[in-house]
Amino acid sequence: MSLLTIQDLTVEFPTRRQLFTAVDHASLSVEPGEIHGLVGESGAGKSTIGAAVMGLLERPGRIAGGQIKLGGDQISGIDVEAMRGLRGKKISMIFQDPLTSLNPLFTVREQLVETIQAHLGGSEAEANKRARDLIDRVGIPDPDTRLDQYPHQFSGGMRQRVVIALALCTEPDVIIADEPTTALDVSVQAQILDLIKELAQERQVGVILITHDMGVIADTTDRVTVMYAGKVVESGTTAQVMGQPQHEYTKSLIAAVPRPTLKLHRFPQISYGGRETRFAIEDMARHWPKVDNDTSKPVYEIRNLTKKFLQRRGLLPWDRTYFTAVDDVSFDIQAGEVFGVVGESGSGKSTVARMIAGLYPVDGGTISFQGKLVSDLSDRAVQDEYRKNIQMIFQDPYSSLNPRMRVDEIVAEPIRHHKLMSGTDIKRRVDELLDQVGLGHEAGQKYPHEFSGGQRQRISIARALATQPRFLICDEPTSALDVSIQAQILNILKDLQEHLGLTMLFISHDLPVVRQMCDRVAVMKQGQMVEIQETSDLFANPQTDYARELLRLMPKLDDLSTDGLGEREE
Amino acid sequence: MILRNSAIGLTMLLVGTAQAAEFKWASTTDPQTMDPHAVNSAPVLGFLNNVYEGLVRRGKDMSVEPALAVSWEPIGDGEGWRFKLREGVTFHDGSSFDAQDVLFSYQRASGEAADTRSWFAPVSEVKVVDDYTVDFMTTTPNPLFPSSIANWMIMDQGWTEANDAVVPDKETGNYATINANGTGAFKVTEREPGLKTVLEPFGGWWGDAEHNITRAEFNPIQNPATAVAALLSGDVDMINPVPIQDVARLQQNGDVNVIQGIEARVIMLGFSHDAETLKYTDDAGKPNPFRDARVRKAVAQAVNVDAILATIMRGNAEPASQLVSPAMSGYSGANADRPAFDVEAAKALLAEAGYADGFSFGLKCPNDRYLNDEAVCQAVVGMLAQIGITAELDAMPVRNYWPELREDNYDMYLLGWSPGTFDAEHPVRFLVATPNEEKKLGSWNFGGFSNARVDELLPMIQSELDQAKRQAMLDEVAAIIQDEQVYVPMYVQPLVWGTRSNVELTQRPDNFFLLRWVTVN
Amino acid sequence: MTDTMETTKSAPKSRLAKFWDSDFAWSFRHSPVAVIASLVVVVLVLAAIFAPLIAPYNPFDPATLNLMNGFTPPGTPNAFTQETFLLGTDDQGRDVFSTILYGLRISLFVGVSAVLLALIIGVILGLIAAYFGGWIETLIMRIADVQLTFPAILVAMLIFGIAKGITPPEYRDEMAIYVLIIAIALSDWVQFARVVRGAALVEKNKEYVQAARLIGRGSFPIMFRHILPNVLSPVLVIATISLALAIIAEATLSFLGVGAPPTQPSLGTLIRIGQGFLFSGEWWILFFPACTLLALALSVNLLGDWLRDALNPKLR
Amino acid sequence: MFAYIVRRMFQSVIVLLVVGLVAFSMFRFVGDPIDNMLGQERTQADIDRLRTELGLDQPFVVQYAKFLQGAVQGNFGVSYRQGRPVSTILIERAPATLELAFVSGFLAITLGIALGVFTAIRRQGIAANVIMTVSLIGVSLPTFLIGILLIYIFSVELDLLPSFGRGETVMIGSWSTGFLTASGLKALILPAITLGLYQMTLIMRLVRSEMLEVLRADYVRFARARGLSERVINFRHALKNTLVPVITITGLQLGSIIAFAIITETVFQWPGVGLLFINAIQFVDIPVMAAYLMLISVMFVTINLIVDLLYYAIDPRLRVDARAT
Repeated sequence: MSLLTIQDLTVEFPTRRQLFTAVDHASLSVEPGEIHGLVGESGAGKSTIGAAVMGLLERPGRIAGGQIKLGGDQISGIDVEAMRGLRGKKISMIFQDPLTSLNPLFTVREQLVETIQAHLGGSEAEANKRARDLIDRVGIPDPDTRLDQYPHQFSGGMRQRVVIALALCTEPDVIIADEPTTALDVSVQAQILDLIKELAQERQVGVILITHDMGVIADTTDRVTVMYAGKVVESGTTAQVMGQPQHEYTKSLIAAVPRPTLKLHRFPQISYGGRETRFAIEDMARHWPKVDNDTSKPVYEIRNLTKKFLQRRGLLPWDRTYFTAVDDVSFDIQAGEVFGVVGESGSGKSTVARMIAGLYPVDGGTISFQGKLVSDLSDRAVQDEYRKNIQMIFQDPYSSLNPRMRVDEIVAEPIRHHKLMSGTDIKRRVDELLDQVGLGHEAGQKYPHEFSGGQRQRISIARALATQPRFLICDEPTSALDVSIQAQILNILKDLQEHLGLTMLFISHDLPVVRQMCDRVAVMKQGQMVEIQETSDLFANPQTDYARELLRLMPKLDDLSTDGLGEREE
Repeated sequence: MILRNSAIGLTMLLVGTAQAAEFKWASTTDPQTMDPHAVNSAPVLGFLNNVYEGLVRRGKDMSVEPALAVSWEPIGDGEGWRFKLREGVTFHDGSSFDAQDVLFSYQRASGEAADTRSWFAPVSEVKVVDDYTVDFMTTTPNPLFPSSIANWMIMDQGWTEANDAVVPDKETGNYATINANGTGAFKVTEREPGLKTVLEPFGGWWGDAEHNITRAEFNPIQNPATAVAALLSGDVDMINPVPIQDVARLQQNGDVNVIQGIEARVIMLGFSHDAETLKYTDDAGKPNPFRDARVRKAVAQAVNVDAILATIMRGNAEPASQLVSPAMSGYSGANADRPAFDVEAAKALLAEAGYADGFSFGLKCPNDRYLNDEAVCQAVVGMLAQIGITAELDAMPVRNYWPELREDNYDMYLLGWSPGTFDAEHPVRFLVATPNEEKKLGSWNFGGFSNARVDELLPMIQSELDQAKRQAMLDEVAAIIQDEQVYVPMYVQPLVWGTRSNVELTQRPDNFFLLRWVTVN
Repeated sequence: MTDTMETTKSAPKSRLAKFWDSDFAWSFRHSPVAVIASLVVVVLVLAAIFAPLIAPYNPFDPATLNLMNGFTPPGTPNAFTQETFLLGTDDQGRDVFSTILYGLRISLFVGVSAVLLALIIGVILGLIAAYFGGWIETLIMRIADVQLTFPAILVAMLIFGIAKGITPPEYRDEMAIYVLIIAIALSDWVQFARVVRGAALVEKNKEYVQAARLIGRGSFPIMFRHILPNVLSPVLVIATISLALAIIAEATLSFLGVGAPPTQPSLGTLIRIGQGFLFSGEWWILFFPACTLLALALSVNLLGDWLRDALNPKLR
Repeated sequence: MFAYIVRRMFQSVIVLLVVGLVAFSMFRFVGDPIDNMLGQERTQADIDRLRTELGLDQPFVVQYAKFLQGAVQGNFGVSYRQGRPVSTILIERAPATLELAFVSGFLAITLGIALGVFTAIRRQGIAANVIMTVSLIGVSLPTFLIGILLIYIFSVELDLLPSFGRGETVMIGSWSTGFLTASGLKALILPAITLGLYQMTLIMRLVRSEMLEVLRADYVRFARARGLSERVINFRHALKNTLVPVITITGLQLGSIIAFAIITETVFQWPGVGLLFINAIQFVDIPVMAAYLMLISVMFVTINLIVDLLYYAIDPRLRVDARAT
């Protein structure tokens, strides 16, 4: 008999306008020691199921139908006290962001002990001992000192281990892990997933692993349930669902996943639920100033680039300590190419991008663009000219658009600032840009919050193209997007490079994506550029251990269905 | 640990004890010093009259009576005055009183640093005849001299020198600022400036006590409402003053009495006489109408004093026709009636003076100096509006007020004057005489009024020994002042004290509160 | 919140409808406290604006005053003049009702302008401090400290003094009100600065600011065009609350003798005058102005409370 | 950390100097002390003489320099009004104000936090909303009026509590305390309420809104997910996090209590520095005003500093990198 069974679960959120059904007659079950993947794009209702099981639905959400059984006995709709008894004892949960899910003002020990005693009672000493064992078990070195530290003193991965320890405090039967690794680096992500696997095996815990990441699903789960718009569209063993997806949605989803092994020309646009929006690259190319990318000399020559950040401001100069974010980095970018920079968080890749964009002053070294030195921010004239030619697409589509500005104002701002056009022309230009990125010019009348993440990223692109730049910086442009949306955006970027001859700097932590996008790739580690290679060569035979390690850790996705992927480039 | 009692502490202790001969009173201002020569102001002199004594003192009816001097007579025909001193008088510290103390006190009180030295302007020399006789020689015959020194208090030479307080010091203070050693009926046993001052009867006093107080405590209370509350709730036995508007209510209250009298202070409107032009409002820069006596008269007739007294003063004050109240010596009975309230006549006068369609000007007024001063000024503004001249009222705290007046920043202003000598000559000297630094004349004549005849009469008045002649001259001056309407006297400020009903005391027109006349039943 | 902000700008036709439909308006409609409070405020504000039309007398015109009308109790005829006044008269024979209306006018004027002034100063300094940081920030925040050191009363008194010193005599009487405004504003701007600085520190690291800088926009366009609109909602809340405080402060100041001129009394001045008659039985001189002030301040405060919650997206 | 303190100290000193300078530049506008020091029979000569003696004829910068000279040696000059060293007067008066401020501050904080937490947890409840509304009445009337009304009700009508003053005080060394006598404590009640009411309301509202924020934080959800009881979540996890931001504002509030005391002390004739200051203004007692301002500034600056340091004590995150904000 399965540990946890969910039957015809329906969860509703009555809002004052209409009744929103977040989960619609969903059913699934978890066996001991099994990791059950729950996959779907944002808004599919996967997290809601988790919350429903925990009895932690945010008001005014409510279970409208179906039932949840834990080891045979009904737990849906039982009273608060009883539920609290189960929570943490029989079922526990791991949240996405380890930073925010630990109370910053309490030591790890305090948080563990209080949880243990809340459920098992027992003496302080016992609780402490158990706490120590747990910390040890989840693989945190030197438990005794670490126990008395505060969350902020742990790295992201370590924090997540603490969270897991907390979840394990009382030997639960079921653990619900809601995007447990999304906030983490690839390497750490792998370790955490392994840990969860081990624990599931070792303690025969049933795990529901909620994620949007096909890689995670493929590598970690035994069974998988695919959700779309609150409904379960497909369910089965991971191998079967990933290998021979039956449902159209699952197919489109899988097809959209970038593969590390093969490079596609374009991602297949299998539309599902009319989510595909066209991108009129041809019209755009028509009015685009012809550029001749002479490959003789590079667009960018970057030499000995260095950036230091003040870490501790002391009273006296020698009392201050700096942290070197970018350490003597040199490279060229050829006209018309897509130059990728990969690395884990804190490797300095974004800092490089921001220095090139002129957002950070350089502390050392030079940047020259088309032969002109642009790293001197005080030179107004040069800067103005330079800024016309470069643009940037940011990672977070939610914070990269000013929520208080109307979309057409946002897109028009660069044009207005550089005084490229006047009045009616601007309006015309903005409308056509919005049409071309596939939003339609009426979108100009709206505000950012009225759009989805993918649409917002299109707005960013429209803004970026407004000045018809030569060079585009993409800083993790898709890492906040669902795979299908990611596929669309990546296609757009490919188009831009191909048809408009744009040169791109492409920052990402996601190797498969880099594989799809970039001609050459630089690997960064702790502020240094350890390796620069043609993309294919890097993936074929990396030169440095670090690169090798990164490649090893990235999800293989070999057994993912490959039908409908269309034209390949190798 | 020393245990200290303050007002409330006592009421607690005293509940039930039949013979409640302890007494607490409150007033708005704390006497800023205990030094009788340092500051010449009513709160200080009034308070110190309980502690120190002069050669002469004023009785319940303001009449001059013997104190440390038993008798005095003129020397020759006005060369000066001879004082016979009381024997066997001792100071609070036990040392005895004699002529040397008088001489010393004269030197101290007439010195550079003393605020009281104007009292001794007429004195040319002081001679000690013997231990108990002192002669005061005056430059000119000075009939009023004895009464003019009623507030001049005698200090003990030995004590003062021992504590090196020989020179009064109002800037940095000295021993005598916080401590006192007089011959009076009460001695200061505790002094916390600004908080409280405790007095106890002086056993060795020469006089026979009319009071039954064993201990008296004084607390300043600024906020009138709080003071009234304190009286009503029995936290204090006496407050001075009672806000005019609360008189009626307090009178109805069985636990408290309201004691009313007429103060020596006359409240009046002053004008700028010497300014060529108006200084305020849109008419600023236009010729100054108040130079014309008819305009000043018009103002006098436009102000309905009776209405002010009926409402703002709640019938607690008397109208005034001169710069002194009838209670003062030298008051001119001949000029007793003030110009009648008559809007039409006033308008006529304005028209005659060429201001038929009025003008506007600035009226300056203090808001924390006299009883309801601000309200009175407002009322005046309203009344003047009736005859078509619009006053812009600028009411301010007295700390800003005097400087404003001194810098002539006014077209019209409010002034209250109480003659220190209780004689009609006093205001003439300070308010009417042409300002003259070295002669120390007209030092409060801000408006710069000047009249040759008055200036001529003043010295004669000061030196005339014959009461009749003197009064005649005073009458003439009073007449001039009225014809010229130099000021517009409105009313005599009332004295309103509140006491618990079991307290009997005597109220003197100079607003001095003397403990030696207090009985607590 | 976002909804309202946006609807106020979007297509005028649908604007009202859209606003009415927004969560903001909805939560307002469903909060009786907010509705009542805002009704009271609206009524009082209208009363103040149209005082000259509503008020039976003009208390600011001394020519119309009859001293003999002084202390007439509400609704009963005066002993001398037989005149009757709805809410009675004060010591000058001014009709209390009319005086309240006119006083309300002054109080509101002082309150609103003071808050606006404080808001402008605070917001600008706060933004600058947050955006430039470094010594500029330190300087501004230390100035704020100095500011906090001075009790509002003292600031007011000093400014009064200075103004007296520098303004030519003929303008002194108009001055009083503006001095009040400046004084209150100067003692109030700090909290605006602090809040704006806090919020701006968060906003300035958002990517849309980076984007603007990338385009090459200058510091001030970014500060005011981009950051400012995004930090306004907390400012709005504070503004409401401190409007109430400003009106109270004006009352307190006049208690300490630096208020509006007695010939043109504000609510505060009325209360100051009235409290003198607390024991003397003329309760109405204090009671009615006090009630008006209470009603006004209370409603404004309640609105502020409601706004605080309504503007907080997390509390939706 | 150390560097930070040093820097703050340095800045604080500058703040103090500026306060002083501003103050002195303004004193002459407050009024003219002379008239309060001379009687009605003074002459222009007396006035000029006194003015020179007091050095009032010199530019304010010079006066300020003189003041500082003395101040560094703890000598704040002599009060024009009382003719006694200002330092003595301040020492006499300080206890009264400090005790009053302490009591009302204590009331404000304890009640403020308690009610704030309550209204936050029971956000929808009727009781909470009633408290929210009623507490507003306290801030919707001017302090002086509240004071006078309290006096009217409790001392005049009911005759329960004294209408003014401090009651019986006991000297402990140079510190006069009202805590040790019945009358002293009774005398404290009304002023403390008058002074504390406003602050209490403010703190309560602050705590409430902060608490509401915290209750929506992830770690609170996670705490729920771990099956901790509501009590533990509210009073252990939420409250502690709430207090971090509350501390700053509260600190500043306590500072402003001292400033607000001016009004309360005037109404209740409370013999503290506030009353002293009002008198000083009334009589343009420049040395006292200057000293008072310095005192207040020092107090504010120290409170600011303490508040910042408290931050470190409470929030471990700050202990690592000490960054001035």
